[in-house]
Amino acid sequence: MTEFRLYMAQRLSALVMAPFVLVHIGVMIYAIQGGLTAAEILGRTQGSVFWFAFYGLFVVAVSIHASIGLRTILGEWAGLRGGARDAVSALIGVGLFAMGATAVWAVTA
Amino acid sequence: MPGQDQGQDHLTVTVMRGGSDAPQRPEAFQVPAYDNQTVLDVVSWIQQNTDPTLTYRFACRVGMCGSCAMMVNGVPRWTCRTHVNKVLRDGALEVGPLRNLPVIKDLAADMDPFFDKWVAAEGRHHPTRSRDDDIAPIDPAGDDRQAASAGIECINCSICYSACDTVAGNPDYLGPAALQRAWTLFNDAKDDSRDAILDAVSGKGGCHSCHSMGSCTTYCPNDLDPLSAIAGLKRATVKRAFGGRK
Amino acid sequence: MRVSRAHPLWLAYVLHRLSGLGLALFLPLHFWVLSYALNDAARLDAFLTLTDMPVVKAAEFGLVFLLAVHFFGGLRLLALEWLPWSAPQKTWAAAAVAGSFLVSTTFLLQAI
Amino acid sequence: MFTTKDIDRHDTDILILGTGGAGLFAALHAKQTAPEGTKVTIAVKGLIGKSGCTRMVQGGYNVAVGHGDSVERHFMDTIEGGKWLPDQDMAWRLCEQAVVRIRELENEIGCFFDRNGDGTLHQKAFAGQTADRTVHKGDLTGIEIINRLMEQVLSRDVEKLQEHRAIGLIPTKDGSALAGVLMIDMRTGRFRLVRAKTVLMATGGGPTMYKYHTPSGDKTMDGLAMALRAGLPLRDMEMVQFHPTGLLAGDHTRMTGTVLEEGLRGAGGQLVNHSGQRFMFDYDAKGERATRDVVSRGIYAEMRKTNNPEQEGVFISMAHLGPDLVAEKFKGMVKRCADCGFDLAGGKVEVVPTAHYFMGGVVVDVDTRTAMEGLYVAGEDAGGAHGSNRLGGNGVANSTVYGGIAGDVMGRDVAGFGLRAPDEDVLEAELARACHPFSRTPGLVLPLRKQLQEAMWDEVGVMRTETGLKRGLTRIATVSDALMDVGVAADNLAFNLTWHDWLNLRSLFDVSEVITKAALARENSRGAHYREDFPEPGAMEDSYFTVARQVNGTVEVGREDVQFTIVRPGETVLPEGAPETLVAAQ
Ligand SMILES: Cc1cc2nc3c(=O)[nH]c(=O)nc-3n(C[C@H](O)[C@H](O)[C@H](O)COP(=O)(O)OP(=O)(O)OC[C@H]3O[C@@H](n4cnc5c(N)ncnc54)[C@H](O)[C@@H]3O)c2cc1C
Ligand code: HEM
Ligand code: SF4
Ligand code: F3S
Ligand code: FES
Repeated sequence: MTEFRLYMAQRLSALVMAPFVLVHIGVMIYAIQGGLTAAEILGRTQGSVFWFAFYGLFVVAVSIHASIGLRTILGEWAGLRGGARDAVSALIGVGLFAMGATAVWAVTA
Repeated sequence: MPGQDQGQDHLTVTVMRGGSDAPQRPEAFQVPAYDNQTVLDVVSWIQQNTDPTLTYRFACRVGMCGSCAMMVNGVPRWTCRTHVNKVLRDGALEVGPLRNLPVIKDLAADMDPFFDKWVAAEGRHHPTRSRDDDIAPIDPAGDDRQAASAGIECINCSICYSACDTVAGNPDYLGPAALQRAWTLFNDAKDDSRDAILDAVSGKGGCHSCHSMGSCTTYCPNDLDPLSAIAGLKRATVKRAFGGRK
Repeated sequence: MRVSRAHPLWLAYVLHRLSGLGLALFLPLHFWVLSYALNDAARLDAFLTLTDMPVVKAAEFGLVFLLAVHFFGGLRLLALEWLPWSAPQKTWAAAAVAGSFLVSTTFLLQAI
Repeated sequence: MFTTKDIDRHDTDILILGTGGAGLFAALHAKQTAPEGTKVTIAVKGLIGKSGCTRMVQGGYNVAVGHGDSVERHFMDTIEGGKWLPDQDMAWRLCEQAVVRIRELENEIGCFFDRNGDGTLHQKAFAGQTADRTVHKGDLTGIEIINRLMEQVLSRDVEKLQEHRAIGLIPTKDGSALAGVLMIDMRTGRFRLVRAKTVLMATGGGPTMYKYHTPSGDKTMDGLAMALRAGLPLRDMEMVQFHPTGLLAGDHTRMTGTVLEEGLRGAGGQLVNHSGQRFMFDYDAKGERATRDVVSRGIYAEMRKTNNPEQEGVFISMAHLGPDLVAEKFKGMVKRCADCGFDLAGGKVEVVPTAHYFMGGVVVDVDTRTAMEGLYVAGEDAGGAHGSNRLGGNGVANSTVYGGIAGDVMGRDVAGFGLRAPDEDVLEAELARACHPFSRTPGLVLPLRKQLQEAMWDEVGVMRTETGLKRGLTRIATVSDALMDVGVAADNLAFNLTWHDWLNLRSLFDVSEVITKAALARENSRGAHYREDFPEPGAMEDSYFTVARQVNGTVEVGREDVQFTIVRPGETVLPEGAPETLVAAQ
């Protein structure tokens, strides 16, 4: 992956997340007002194609976005270079995606 | 010792000594204070009067050559045009070699990496005409020319390069001055190699590594704005990726 | 030698980076909590009741704060890089921080 | 302590000393004309392109392109400005080639010079010009020229020896040709002999032996001192150009002597003495707008009248033009003064004439060749093109034109030469010379430099007399002897500036003596050289120039007649009926 592609991927995934973040914050505020229970959350989300797609895309975008971001930080602040850095950040991306996917499955399936 | 006459005000100056073979260590000097005194004068005074082995670099002494830049109280500055009063903290000065470059000795940094990157960013004119042709008529007020002219007065002092934490963390990063030069050329109607320029700044350590932290623009002694120039390059590469042409 | 570089754009950069890092560290935790629902809704419930505790509230406030800071900082960056304006960037940095404070305080007020 | 065995040896094909306009252009042209595979090396006392004076050019570059101007007119202005002393063939070549060079700078090197609204080059007229001729980039023309040249050179296959100081020209045993150049690698303090088939000396002169001077700190006449020792003839050595308005800020600051730009006077800036009186009209009908030499003498005379040790200079005052207007029109200059604590826009700034440019130099032909095979000289190191006075804007034209020519000529000549064996005796002598201070007790070099600068300013400065010049010779000799007793500690020679200060001063002493002797030899007043005891210029028809040479360790100055190869005094090469001047009356 060239630096430019990574750059584009990070910016585009950020753009994708922008509306999600707003909605997500909104939902959280709304939910917290009434105090959250598992049933409330799950009741709203389970079986909903909309929320599945919503959080699913969110997870895809965030895994891409965060792994690229961490790759930069690993390079600049942890002095990691070359293949090692790419491998670690790819792993982080995959890990985030796996955990995220499980979570989305849990709340929407 | 001459200059250290009684009763005169003195500055306490801490200078970083050492270099490639000797570890860096601070050394303190007392230097007489004068009305019109630049940081370069202070450093020169030490070498000329107290410690003949102190190494520093200067040439023009009027802010044109960009040879005299050093860290002054933690900030990179052109020392020939920095009045001591402007930077003095509690009567004290701390002077060191430019950050982010190898130190040759004491206050003299090795500027080669800075210039190697200038070249790597395609920071040179790619001609469309020759000495046998007339000089191209160019509207000085045109948008392209304005954009090119904005960064043209860079004196390659490396202050921005020293100020930038991305340079500090990423040895491949071309740095603000080289990228600004590339942007200037990209906007120059006379330049032949716009694609080559974008290629050169899209690789490892290219413009996409910049985090817009703006220390370059904040500390450039000539009030240039590499931050915006680099943003311009990012925009141009994105445009190109979407099939846009300049 | 100590380097001094505290100026608005640099602070905005550090803030953006630290918030991004914070979010990235929090995210796995968040996912893990949600996955609880898969096998035991009650366990999730038990955890969620903790949100009434001040410590957890504070942590949550912090997270939303991070998200807001990072979100506005990110938008600021995208605007700065992709829109051809340039001059009043400092105002942008300031506005981003202000905006994030606004959002997170609303959240805090709502939550109480 | 050092023997010739301690010298690192290094070979190349084409060696260039200095990276001003002359050196950088030579490198580019040598790469263009030399046979494939020729090795080109540049050695410079500072960093490539960052040292020297070409970078400091403010006003601009003289070239006859447009506004009805012609090479003939540029040439006539140059000859008349130089008071008929220039070598006419050199001056002609300068004016003619400048036209090509400016197109090369714009089209191939990538400079951008200021344009008019319609896109054509903007040109203005410096004092002494009869056409709007000076091409410029704001008032930072030199930065644009040198940065563009520098990046072209950096991106080519040229060997770089930065912070390498040339200290001696080493000829072959029979002395007829140059074998190589002895240098100090300043960063390590080691000696290095670089042999080359052809060598360009472009170290840029630089009259920094005066109390007030404008050139960059790395310029200390090393080139001319080396040429002198190598027995080469030097011409016009009495011709030191003073800029009338150098900043006066005390002798503890390096700012003192730096130029306050010409344009300030052009725009209506006033020179006032300590009683607040304007005085330039007492000396010339054009007042502050007279040429550099006239204004410099006016200021000097006024300073002498005041004779107040507390208040040495005079003042330049701009405030009457409106501080806001001044701040806007002279932004760079006002900022520079403000950085140093002076208010140029609203207050007044103390100024003094300051040594600016050296017209004298090595005798060369129009192809930059010298009397020594393999050695070429261009730029401020070469004499002849300007005669007794250099027009503003002709300096950078000269260095870029002749630098390029040198590159072309060396590129062609190099094929016919081989590497030559150096005269080891000369090598040993040069080495010993550079090591001399290690054998003495370490002391301060600076006070001696100040003494030399005082002596040159007092006795060999803006106005000269026989008694003064003779006194000057004695003063120079006394301090020069004193320098030989001041040592430098040899325990750490890596980047040892104090050693280089010592060597700088050595060069300055040697050339100061030549300047003084040449000034004694010229018994009339022309251009930059003014003898109070011989105030008349003498008949133009009988113009002579001085030629100085070191013979058996002593400097001898002779006179040679100017050859009017193109035009005779009283005549012109302009077509009949051509107007006196094309510059609209100010
Ligand atoms: C403040 C100022 C303003 C000027 N403005 C104008 C103007 O507006 N128009 C104009 O036409 N002219 C102007 N001039 C004059 C002009 O700059 C010079 O005439 C011209 O640039 C000289 O070019 P050069 O290449 O010969 O020397 P320089 O550009 O001075 O270069 C000399 C080089 O030689 C190197 N060097 C010196 N000694 C050694 C050594 N021992 N070993 C190795 N390298 C050495 C130096 O480091 C430097 O790189 C100005 C000069 C000054 C000082
Ligand atoms: C919609 C919301 C978001 C936007 C607009 C956004 C935007 C950005 C941008 C533009 C960058 C690049 C910064 C740079 O290169 O200097 C970035 C970096 C980063 N982001 Fe985000 N981001 C968002 C959400 C997130 C989330 C949810 C996370 C956490 C998981 C995150 C983690 C990171 C990290 C770790 C970095 C690297 C920081 C750095 O390089 O300094 N981002 N973000
Ligand atoms: S952009 Fe400014 S700080 Fe950077 S090298 Fe150029 S002049 Fe110096
Ligand atoms: S300081 Fe560095 S990160 Fe970019 S905006 Fe300037 S180059
Ligand atoms: S000495 Fe040239 S910029 Fe300071």
